[in-house]
Formats: sequence, structure tokens, C-alpha cells
Amino acid sequence: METPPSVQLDVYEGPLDLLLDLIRKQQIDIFDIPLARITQQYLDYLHRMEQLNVEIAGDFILMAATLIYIKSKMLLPPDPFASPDEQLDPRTDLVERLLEHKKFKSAAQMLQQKQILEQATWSRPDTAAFAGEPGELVVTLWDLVKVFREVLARPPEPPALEIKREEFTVAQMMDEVRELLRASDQPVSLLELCRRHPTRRGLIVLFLALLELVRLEAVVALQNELFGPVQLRKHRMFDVVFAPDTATEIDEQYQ
Amino acid sequence: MDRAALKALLEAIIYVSEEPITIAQLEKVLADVSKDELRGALEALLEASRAPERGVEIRQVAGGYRMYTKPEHHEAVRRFVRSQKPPLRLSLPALETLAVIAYKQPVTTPEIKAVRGVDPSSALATLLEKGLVVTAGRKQCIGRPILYRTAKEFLIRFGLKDVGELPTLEEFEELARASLGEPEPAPAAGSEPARESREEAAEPGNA
Amino acid sequence: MDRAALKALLEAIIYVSEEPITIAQLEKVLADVSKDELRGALEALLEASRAPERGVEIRQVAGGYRMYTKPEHHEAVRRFVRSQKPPLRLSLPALETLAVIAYKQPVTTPEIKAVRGVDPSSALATLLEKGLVVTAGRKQCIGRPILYRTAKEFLIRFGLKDVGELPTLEEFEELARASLGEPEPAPAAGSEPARESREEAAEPGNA
Repeated sequence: METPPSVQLDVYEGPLDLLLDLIRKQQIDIFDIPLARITQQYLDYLHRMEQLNVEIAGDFILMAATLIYIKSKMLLPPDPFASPDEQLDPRTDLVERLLEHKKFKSAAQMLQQKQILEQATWSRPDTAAFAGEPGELVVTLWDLVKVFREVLARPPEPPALEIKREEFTVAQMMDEVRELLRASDQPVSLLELCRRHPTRRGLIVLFLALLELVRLEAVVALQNELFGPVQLRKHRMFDVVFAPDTATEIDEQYQ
Repeated sequence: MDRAALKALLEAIIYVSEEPITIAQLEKVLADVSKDELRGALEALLEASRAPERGVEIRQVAGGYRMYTKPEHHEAVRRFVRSQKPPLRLSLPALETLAVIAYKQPVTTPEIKAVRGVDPSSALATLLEKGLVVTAGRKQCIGRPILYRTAKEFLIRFGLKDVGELPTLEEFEELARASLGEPEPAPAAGSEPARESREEAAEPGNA
Repeated sequence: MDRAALKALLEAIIYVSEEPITIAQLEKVLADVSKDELRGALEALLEASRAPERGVEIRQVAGGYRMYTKPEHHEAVRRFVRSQKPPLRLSLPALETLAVIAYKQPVTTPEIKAVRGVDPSSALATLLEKGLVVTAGRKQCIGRPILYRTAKEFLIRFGLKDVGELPTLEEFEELARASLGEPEPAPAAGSEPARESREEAAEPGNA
């Protein structure tokens, strides 16, 4: 049977989330998991992921192996020579992990509620007046490492080599941005994009292309904080702008 | 100094303090006031600030005292705050990672992974970036992995006096057992929005 | 809205407002409150804030209303503000220079310049002044330039036991990559030398 393209697969963050959902939906008693059934459903899910060409993370595969191992252990008769410790239900570890995982999911929800409540109050909104010099930021260790990495990544000195002029057009650059963003909804780092085009002309063309895309609302540039990295993301007009022929027209305007 | 004057002075100091101010800091500034007097006046001040005709109350947060507007004025107040702190938007994975760190701190990446079942690196980077989590040295074991703990900003953003104020894990354990242990007809609806929406999509998958 | 609730709301708004807030602005937000009621509540609020047990009073200034600490607390408040250790604030150039010193210490000005591409003198002065960096003798090479290393204050401010606790660049890359979803591992070119020199540097620092 061919999979219709409209079929949507649930997205689980990890194997434990998937297992919990299977258990919950079927109202299974977690202390008596029908392993054969759950393993089969778990494998079915991975199989569907495969059919949809979704990359399966290693964590999911590892859990599949664990489930199969537990299942096989349950089929064996109990070892009469094993100590009472070893005669434990082979599912025990898994149940413990699931419960532990669920526990922290609940804790996360509690935190979220606390945070929403806290957001409704204000404290010292004018702290800026007491802050240090303008342009100074409160820094943490994380900022320190981040900055060091950026410093190291900086091109040391302009190389004294003659560089052949590259003939990039704005349309080609827009194409490149489209290719980068098309595949997923993940943002792309502007810094990363700039590094691909280290020459002056490359950067100028890239900049023009981005201005154009932002103006057309095909792309949106986001920054989470002052000095924070700029990220590019698909915007609402993305598909319209990248309909065939639009890019060529734009390029003609830049010639 | 009489009680009224002490209360007034405490209010003034808490008002100007940039960060939640601790008892220890107050004791240091008010060296000539006895600890009992100080605590008494502070209690009275907190109590008075909770009165219905007061719009700014003093609360205990992140190990100190700080002024806050009351939640019930949220709507009207929001229109006057120009420099709003950017709202803290955390993804569910980031929140879950934060929860693990909050309860197990100090904790390493592999330990977080064991609980969550997925690599927490991306969520961890977000939390470090937002200053909710900081590094806390290295664990003395093979590989000397970095330890993480929650930062003061975490307590402030979540309105907590200290991490001890969080509900105990046993309470969540009961919750987990209740929602997964016995087959339940309707799992707590409102509390799990992420899951609810997922469920709809999941149905065709089981067919 | 009753008088108490209105007073509370007004207090909250005046507290969050960065500039003196005018009657006209208040009338606009509280459109459902009559002008007389508003003025009455405002008067009562000002009156209440003048009570001896209050440390923050609301005063009329520049055509609007604003909160102030009282003059009689001036001395104590100033003493307190001075005693405060404000959170560490650094400009980007200073932070960059500090990062280079932390990872490459002990290091000379020309060496810092080679990495940053900018003369670090001004940033270095700031760091020395804030006590985050100290001199560490002279390098035995032409010109005998001064060596710099991080000071104890640096460790205290960043919550480190020693410089060996600094995350390595590899550890950072792992987190950063995950958060940006970059598929390619970035070449860890600079990370190795940084690590070596740091280990060497750690010895004298700990002595």
C-alpha cells in the first residue's frame, strides 16, 4: 500500500515519550505491560517513520532492541538456579524508567504554570537606571566560552592572495537560502551563512538577497537578545516567493 | 529606632535593591538593630504589603526579599511597562530538562539523558543561554563531565524562594503512578496540552 | 472598583512606570473610573504613603506621580547601594579579552591582539581595574612583554574552583551545535592549543 502524502506521523521527542503515549492511549496498566503487543506497536511506528523517510534517531533503535530483549527474556522459563534478584520481572527496569520520565514531565508542567503566574508580576522595571555603563552586559561563564569561540572563528588577517571574482547573482543567493530553509522549520544561523561566503562580494550579494527575502516576507530574521546570534527562519510568504520565476524577475532588477 | 521607622527603612532598601536582598545583607546594613527586631519588622512589612489597598507587595524570592506588583493588576500594569523583560518562552524539552536539573542538581549531561531518554544538549544550550542554568564544576568521575545547576535567575523567573520550595518528587511519583498505574478513563485533561493535541494525530496510526 | 482596589492598582501602575505618570494617562487607562473617584483615590494613596512606617512615598513631580525613597533614609540607602556588589557587567571587547586570557593564560598583549585582531589595551585596563585579571611576570622573549592571567576574583565571579573547570571548547561546540541544529561538526582548530596552555597555566595559579 502506498502511503498517502497527507499522513502525519506524531512527533515524539524520544523513545520514552513514544512508549508512554502507546501505554496511555490503550489504558494499559504500566505495572503489567503486554510486552509483545507494545513491542509490535513500537516497531510499527519506527517502520512508518522509515516509510516517510524520517530519520530515526539512535535512541529509538536502542529502545527497540531493549524491548525485543525484554520480550525474549519473558518467553524463557524462569531459571531455577537464579538468585531471587535475577528472577525479577524483566520489565521492572523499563517500568522504573518510564515512571521516572513521567515524573519529570509532570514537574515540567508544574514549572510552566509557576512561570506563567510569575510573568503576571513585575519587579523593579526601572533597573536600567541603576545598571552599569551603556553597552555593558551582565555576563556568565556561558557568554565567556561563547565569545572565545567566536574570537577564534574570526578570520585572522585578510589573506594576501588574489581571489578570483565570483559571479554570484542575487537570485542564486536567494536560491541557496531557499535550499537551506526549505527542508525544515529549523532556523539557520546568519553567521553560518556568512561564513560560506567569506568574500566581500559574496557577503554583499548575500546581504542583498536577505534584504529582498525579508522585504518579501519569505524569510524572517530573529534575534533573541542583544548581541545574540541572528537566526533566519521561513516566513509566511516563503512558498509564494519561491514559486517558479519569481527569483529571476528579482534578479533582473538588480542587474 | 522604633518599629515604624525600621519598617520604613526596610521598605526603602528593598525598593532600591537591584536584586532580591537577603536577610544577611540587611543585617549587615542595619548593624545596630538586633536580629529579632529586624525579623519582626520584616514580617510586619510583608504582612502590611499584602493588604488589599496595596498594589506593590514584598515577597520572598531566590533567597531574598523583593517588591512585586500583584498578579491581579497584570492587565492594567502591562500597558505601562516599557522595558518589558522578554517573556520566557521555553519549549517542552527545555522545560523538562530544566525540571530534571532543578530536582537532581548538580547533574551531568549523561544523567539528564538517562531520565529524559534523549540527548539534552540542545535544551541545555537554551537554558544556559537564558541564564536559567549555570555550570557547577566537574564531577569527579571518568571523563570529568560538567555539572549543571539552576541559577538565581531560575528562582526569580519561577517565583521561588529556593529550590526547596518545589513540590517533592514523591508527589510527582504519586501523580505518575496514578496516571499510568491504573487504567484511567480520562487522563487529566487540561494539564497536558501537548499530549492532547498529539493524541488526535495519533489515532490513524493505530488503525 | 472599590477605593482599596483602585488605590492598589494606582500604586502598581506608578511603581512600574519609568517616568512620572500624569493624571491624563491614568484617566485613559482607567476609563471606567470617574475623574473624581480617581483623584480621590490618588490623594488617599499619596497621603497613605507619607505615613511614618512607609519608606517609599509617592510624590507629584514634573506634572506626574512617581515613587521616591524618603529623604530621612537617604544615608542608609546610599550606604546600602554602595555595599552592593553589582552583578558583573562587561562590554563585549572586555569580555572577549577576558575570554582569551582565561583560555590562553598566561598571555601577553601582542598575543591577545593576534587572536582578537584588535588592540586589547583599553579592555585590559578595565579588566585590571575590576580585578578580574592580574599581571604574571614577563615573558622571556624580545621586549619582555608583561604576561596576564585571570585573578581569584575571576574564579569567584564565574563560580569556578579553578581554571580547569572552564568548559573546553569541545564541550561548548557540542552544546552549541545541538542548539543550532548544525549537522557538520565545526573544525575544532583552536581548541587544542587553548587547552594545553591552560593546563600549564593552571599550575602556577594554584600554587
